[in-house]
Amino acid sequence: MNIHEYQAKDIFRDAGLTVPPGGIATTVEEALSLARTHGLPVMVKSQVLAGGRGKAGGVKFCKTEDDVRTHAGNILGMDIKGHTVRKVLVTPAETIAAEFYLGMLVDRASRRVLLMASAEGGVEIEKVAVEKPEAILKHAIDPRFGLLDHEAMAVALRLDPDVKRARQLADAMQKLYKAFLAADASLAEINPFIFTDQGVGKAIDAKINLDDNALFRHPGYAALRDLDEENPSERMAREADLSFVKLDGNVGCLVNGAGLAMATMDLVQYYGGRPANFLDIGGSSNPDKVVNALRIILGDPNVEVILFNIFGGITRCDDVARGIIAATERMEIRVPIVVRLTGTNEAEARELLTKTDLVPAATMDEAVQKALELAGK
Amino acid sequence: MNIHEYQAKDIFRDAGLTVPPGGIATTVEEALSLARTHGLPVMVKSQVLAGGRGKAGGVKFCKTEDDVRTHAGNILGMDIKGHTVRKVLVTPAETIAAEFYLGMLVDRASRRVLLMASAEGGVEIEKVAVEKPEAILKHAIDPRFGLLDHEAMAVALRLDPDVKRARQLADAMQKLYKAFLAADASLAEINPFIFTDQGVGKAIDAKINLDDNALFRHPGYAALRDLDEENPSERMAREADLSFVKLDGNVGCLVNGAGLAMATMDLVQYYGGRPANFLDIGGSSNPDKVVNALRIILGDPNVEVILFNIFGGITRCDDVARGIIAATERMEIRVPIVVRLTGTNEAEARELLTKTDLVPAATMDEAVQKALELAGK
Amino acid sequence: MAIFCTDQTKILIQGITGRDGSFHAKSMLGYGTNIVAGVTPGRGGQTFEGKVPVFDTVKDAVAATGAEASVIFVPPAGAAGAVFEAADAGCKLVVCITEGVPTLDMVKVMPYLAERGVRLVGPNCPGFINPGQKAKLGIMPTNIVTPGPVGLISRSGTLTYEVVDALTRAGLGQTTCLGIGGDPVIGTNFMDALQAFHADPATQALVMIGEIGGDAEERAADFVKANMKIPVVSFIAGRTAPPGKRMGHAGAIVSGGAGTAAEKKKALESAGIPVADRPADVVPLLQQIWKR
Amino acid sequence: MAIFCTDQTKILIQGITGRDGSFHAKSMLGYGTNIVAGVTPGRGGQTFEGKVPVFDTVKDAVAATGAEASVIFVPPAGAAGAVFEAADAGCKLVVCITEGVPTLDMVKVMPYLAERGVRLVGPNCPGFINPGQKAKLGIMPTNIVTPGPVGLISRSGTLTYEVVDALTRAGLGQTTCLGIGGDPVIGTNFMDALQAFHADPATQALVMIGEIGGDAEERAADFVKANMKIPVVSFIAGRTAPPGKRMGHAGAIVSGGAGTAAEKKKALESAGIPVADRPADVVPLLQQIWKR
Repeated sequence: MNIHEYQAKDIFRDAGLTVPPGGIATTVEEALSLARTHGLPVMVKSQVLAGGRGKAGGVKFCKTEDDVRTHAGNILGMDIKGHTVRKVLVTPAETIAAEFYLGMLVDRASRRVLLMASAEGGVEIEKVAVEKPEAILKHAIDPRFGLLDHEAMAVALRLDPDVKRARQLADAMQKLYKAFLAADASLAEINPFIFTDQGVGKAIDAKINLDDNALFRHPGYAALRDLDEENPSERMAREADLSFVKLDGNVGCLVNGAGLAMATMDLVQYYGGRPANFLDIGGSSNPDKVVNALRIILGDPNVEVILFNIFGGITRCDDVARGIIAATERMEIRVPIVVRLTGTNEAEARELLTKTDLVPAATMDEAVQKALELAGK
Repeated sequence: MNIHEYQAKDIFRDAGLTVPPGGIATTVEEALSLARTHGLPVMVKSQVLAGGRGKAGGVKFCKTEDDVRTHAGNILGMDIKGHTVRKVLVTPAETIAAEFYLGMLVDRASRRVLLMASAEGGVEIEKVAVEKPEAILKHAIDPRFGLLDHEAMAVALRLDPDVKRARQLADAMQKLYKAFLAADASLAEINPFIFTDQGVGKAIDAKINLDDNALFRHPGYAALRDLDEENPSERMAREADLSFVKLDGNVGCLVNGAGLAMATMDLVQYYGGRPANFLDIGGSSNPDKVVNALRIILGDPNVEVILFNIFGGITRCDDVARGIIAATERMEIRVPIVVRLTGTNEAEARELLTKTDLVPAATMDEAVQKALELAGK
Repeated sequence: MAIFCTDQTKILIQGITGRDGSFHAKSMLGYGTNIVAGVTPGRGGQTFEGKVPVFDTVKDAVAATGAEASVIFVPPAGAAGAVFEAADAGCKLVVCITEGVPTLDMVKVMPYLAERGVRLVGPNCPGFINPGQKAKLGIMPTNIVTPGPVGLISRSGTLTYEVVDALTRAGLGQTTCLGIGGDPVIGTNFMDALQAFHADPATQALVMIGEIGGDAEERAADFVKANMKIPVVSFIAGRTAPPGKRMGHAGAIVSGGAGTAAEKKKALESAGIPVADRPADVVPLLQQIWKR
Repeated sequence: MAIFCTDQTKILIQGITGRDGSFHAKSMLGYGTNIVAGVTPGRGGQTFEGKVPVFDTVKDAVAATGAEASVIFVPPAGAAGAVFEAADAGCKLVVCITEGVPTLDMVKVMPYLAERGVRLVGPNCPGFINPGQKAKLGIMPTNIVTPGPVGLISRSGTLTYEVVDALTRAGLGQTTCLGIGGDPVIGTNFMDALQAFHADPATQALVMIGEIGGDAEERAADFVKANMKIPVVSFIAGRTAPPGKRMGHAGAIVSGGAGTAAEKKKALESAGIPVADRPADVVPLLQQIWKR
């Protein structure tokens, strides 16, 4: 789950990081009031779950109240990569003497939390990673001992040889790690971590992605979810406990297993079609789950055909077939459905399908081809 | 630093342990008001930094408001092992279906935090340790991994084979460890941890000793110090950064080094005297520190002689002598002072002392013997 | 032979009385897997399916039965704890089937396993099956496998079954079919599995089913190129996955332009590993390059 | 010879530019100790006393000078961090002089040292001095020691000097005088030190200065009885200490009736180790039982 900058900053504050104050405005008037509270100049920063906000014009420096009026007015309602800006963070503008990138993520290779740090702060780190990878320092943290003082300091001294600043950087890294663990994050970034003209270190931007698998340990985080930011079909899928990603094609896919679901999408494309979605319905043959999945997919007006691709595995295919039939009987379906069922009791399952409008198929390839024919491709 | 039960309970609550509510009363009226708030029956518990409060009559069950009046009245002002009761905790009385001891301390031998647990809850654990040591289960916690689920559960199942209760016990152990670490404790105990008739586990008593060396990390804990509980001379010593323990003899001792200070006390006793205190003035020859030390010792009317025992070591004895002389010149001293100084520039130091009223001595034994003579023993 | 275990390996099941655990324990027993014990706290002393003794703790189970490997079917909140327990009790192989385990729990468990020389498979994986040993440690369907010389590694579940089924239908039996799981932090990764297969003389050909995200396939390609002489073919799922979106598996995500199917295909092919365009092409590709 | 180090051991000092560090570094240098480097972050490139190069990190110092041991003089809040750093940089011997280190910091550091085979002396200790090697790692006064055959272990500082001084005055020189420190959790305890002296052929007699609290002396007594043939005498401070009060050292406390001087005396005497009533009796006692 991704959260907004202002929410991430709260988590950083709890871990002891120095973060400038600020408030959230949903109207120009609120933004003005916050600017007065915190004192000009301020930054007005769009709060949307998308990167590149600055480049899109969603982050503005405001010297005067007129600036706040103009920029907050422009930013609220703005579209950034398909996300509508509904709120802005108004926060005092800081003088910037130096800026750094500090980040952490779970590293697959070392199976540890990886500290990443760079003196190339304030720019897109992905760009740095590609163009100047040696500018990113990395340290894999031993979970048994945490990020030790000297480890953080060794990285910090390479970022900035000034000891006073290095100590602040090292301290920020350790607190970032603390925040990372406390939040069960999968990614946490400060970009940039700045020093003011007075030499005070601050996190003036914040990004945290949370581990969905760990949300059960953080009941409070449910409130951080911005429902406005979610695609309605993706929200329905999340609430129905289905893995779903909306795409822009016309072939709705219901598959058991994430790998097989991706392979199914790939096969649709292989045969010249375009998948409407990724959807993993899991191992269950529960008609309710199938109904939910169908509802989500049929909510997309582009969908012209539905393709079930089920590898029975341990669950029996006739059970799955019965689940699908029950589900389709409980709702109006406006498009043809192709069903591919393989595994235990596959013949019985096909027998069941013959009594319905559902179009049976024996293999993935056959199923995809039939679906594309029915989609009028 | 030792803290009160009610303060320890707050730390336990922060770590997620289930602790009954309650409030602190310093008068009978306040106790009555708290009893009404929480609902009868309640326990009225003396809050003093001493063990054996129950045995001393400092913990009472109150069924009626009259009980609260009587018991709070008796307990407030009561003396428990030299501590005057100035406040009581008023907390709902719980039904007790079973009680356990859960404790943690830093174990010298394993150099780890040691979990101790016993089904013999609600009684003095020191007594259990002597009389029935096999009734105390122990587990040294690996600091790299913490108290793991299965480790806590293995201990818990030996305390109580009922899985539901064992899970609560294991959970309490893990939270106790969390509290121990969070507080930088040297000892943390729940005695007893109970199950109510409804099977709910609760920590109904709480004890935490804090590591003095770690107090600098916990600025908030300064507020937990109960100045009423401190002997005035011990408080002065703490504020002057001196290690001091009040004793009941007449020979005031000022020694550099804790081991030598103990050995000096022992030698006073060896020669038939009684030390008035333990005091380690550390390695410094700073007159201010000596003045503070003298002031603390002279605050004790029993003191009839003062004995300096200084092994010069690296600091020069003449420097130390000058410090002592400067200190004694800055204040009125009503008793004779014997000074033993050994180490570098020992002769120069003795030379300096001859110009004063201070009585020089060459060895520990000589110094103690002279002091005892002067004390009129 | 095969990798990780034989028909002699004594296996226990943590969470054997749970909904998933009992279902799959029956299937594993039915296949002939050498299950010697089950563990469910509070159920110690019971017997599962009339033959498998149940214990309160893994330690008790190991002491009583000499179990060497554990398969874990406990809910996500307790999964890492179950891995710790199995490792502490002396199991040298732990297969964690549980889906939805917090990633940092796995980060924490890894050095504990390393210190004790314990191999973990998973979490969030179908486990593995060694048809020649009648050993199934996990949830793979038994009816699609058959003994033979082909090893299979996959980050996926049902997609694996699809390919295994095709292998079996083509008369190509398997030494071990292994699903390593789709989470970002897993005990046995592509490379670890490759090394195990490399050390197994019975495995004469290898199928690797990869997917988008991470660089496990790229590193596997390097290893194959440098070390392996047997034929290896591959399939990568997720060509059509949009960047930045998690495709079911927590690990299946293209981020910052890295971990794409195209990159992986390129790396594999440049290591001499043909990559099938469709799952159905995997077996023909293997047959094509395999000079038996 | 002696224990823990020789005149060849290359030593660095963490916190060499601090108030205490610089003072004691000068004393150590003056004694002839083989100090090859100092460490203070931000002072890299400077030179201490015109001859010892200073580095920003221990890693840099070890890389440049081959230092093998470190003596730590940094404030309590950074002391454990300094031990971690020294161990990580490859120092196999670390002496931490710092007083007032939080106990749990030391609990955390211990397994890190164990994994790397690092010996820690201290914290909150005077360190040790090997007169025959002109090696001083700590703060012991050099004018009271002299080379010879007696080993000395103590939990104390100045009380140790008292006894060492008496030994020297009696013509009994020392192999190593070691103060292990008075904290509850220390790197080298009585037993560890005993084992080191036991392995040192040059040490022909041993003095142990104990104090109240814990059971280190009792366990030491068992070890001496079981293993050592050289004469051993002891003194225990704190006979008059009231129970439940911490006597300066965090570890010097009689609690729950355990750790008393009387108990320790009994354990030592029953292991054949005479216990002196006064510090001044230690040397005569030793002379009495030592058949040279």
